[in-house]
Amino acid sequence: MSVHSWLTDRPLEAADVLARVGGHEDGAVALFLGTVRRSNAGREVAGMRYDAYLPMAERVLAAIAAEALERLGEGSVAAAHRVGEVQLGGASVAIAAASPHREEAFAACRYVIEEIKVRLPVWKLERYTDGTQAWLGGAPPPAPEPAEAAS
Amino acid sequence: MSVHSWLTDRPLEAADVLARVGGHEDGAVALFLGTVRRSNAGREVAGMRYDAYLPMAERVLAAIAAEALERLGEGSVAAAHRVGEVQLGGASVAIAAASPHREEAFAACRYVIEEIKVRLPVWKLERYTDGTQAWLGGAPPPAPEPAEAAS
Amino acid sequence: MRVNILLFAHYRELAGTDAVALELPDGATAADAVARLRAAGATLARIPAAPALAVNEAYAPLETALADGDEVALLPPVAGG
Amino acid sequence: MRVNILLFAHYRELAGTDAVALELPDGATAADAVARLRAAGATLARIPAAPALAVNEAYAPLETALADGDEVALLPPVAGG
Repeated sequence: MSVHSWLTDRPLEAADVLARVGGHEDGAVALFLGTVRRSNAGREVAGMRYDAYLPMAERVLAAIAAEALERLGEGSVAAAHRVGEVQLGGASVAIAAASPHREEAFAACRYVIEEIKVRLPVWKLERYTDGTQAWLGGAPPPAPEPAEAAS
Repeated sequence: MSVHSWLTDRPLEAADVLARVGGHEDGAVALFLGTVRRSNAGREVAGMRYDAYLPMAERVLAAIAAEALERLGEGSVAAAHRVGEVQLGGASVAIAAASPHREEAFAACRYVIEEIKVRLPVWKLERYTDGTQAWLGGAPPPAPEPAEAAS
Repeated sequence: MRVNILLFAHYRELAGTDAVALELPDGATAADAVARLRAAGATLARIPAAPALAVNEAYAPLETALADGDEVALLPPVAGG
Repeated sequence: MRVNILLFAHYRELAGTDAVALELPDGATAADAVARLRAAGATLARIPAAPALAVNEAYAPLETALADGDEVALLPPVAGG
């Protein structure tokens, strides 16, 4: 059982998370990569800038990965998210999960990406080929859980 | 849209299938790796030998990958399966799917691995640390589809 | 008491800064901090009256009572992944 | 007519070979080929009477009529992945 999570301003590769999961007790590894794509809502994208509330994002990503591992029961989870500029085709997020069983490995990856989308304090500034840019509308704010609420 | 599939007697890495999927129109890449694990049904595994009915397996894997791509609608799929000896921890199967959307990328990976398990004419000889070995019981034979039946 | 307001993404552009220190009366809530900030300028008023927020790096409701030294982050809808 | 029977995995071990050529009467089906093979030896009889099979590299039912030169593969339960 192991869990790793981090935010980074360096290019992110599948190998970065794959290297941190899997062992001889596991039979299945699932991976998810989110990449910057060319078109969004009809506009041509040149790249993306990810801003984060870094210390909180590190906490939240660690919590999400730990929750995924808890659901997994056995195995390992690694999750990394970019900050800074990501070029077209580059990975903004990389998630890997290893488990003795494939259903659980897929489910863990799904859990992490779905939670990232609603909870991780990260924002993206989409840059278009015409030189304009816009902050992307994101997920509605999560309802604070009692355990998370400040005292 | 692209689809790649192959069987190989060389070590298989995630990068082999990841390199064959994804483009600037895709925002999501999903990967599945099946690896040889240490214990199975209480016995300690040293490795596995995969035998295949090679020309048929190549046809069936190509068909499965093409079906996954068809379901995907847009994007790309790559699927590779090992033959020969695979050491503990080594990958026996690697599947990658890229799509504009993550649900579809995960679903395509799932489709390919589930179909491999019931249709691909491949068998595994499990080798144990005590020197014994056994052919693993597999999936019940698929009911031939009319389109596949020989005339 | 004195709290530090952090601003991100679109809110940061509206504020023209990434952080604002506010002096608030004892017993003030996060909602009071937001109201004070929104009253400080025309573009600041475009920050929603009830934004998502975090107090000391954890999501917290608007009615959270603040303490001296708290860090209150105003969070636009998140867009990770 | 003459057909070529291919054997894999456990069935190959039972047969002690990976291929057997069989001479069959015209009109023979895949089931007939399996029956002929199973009658040829004690360990061969341990191959199921109704195995999964492929004719010319495609899954096919037991009642498939064979033609001269056909390749009939007897397939133990598959175990890929």
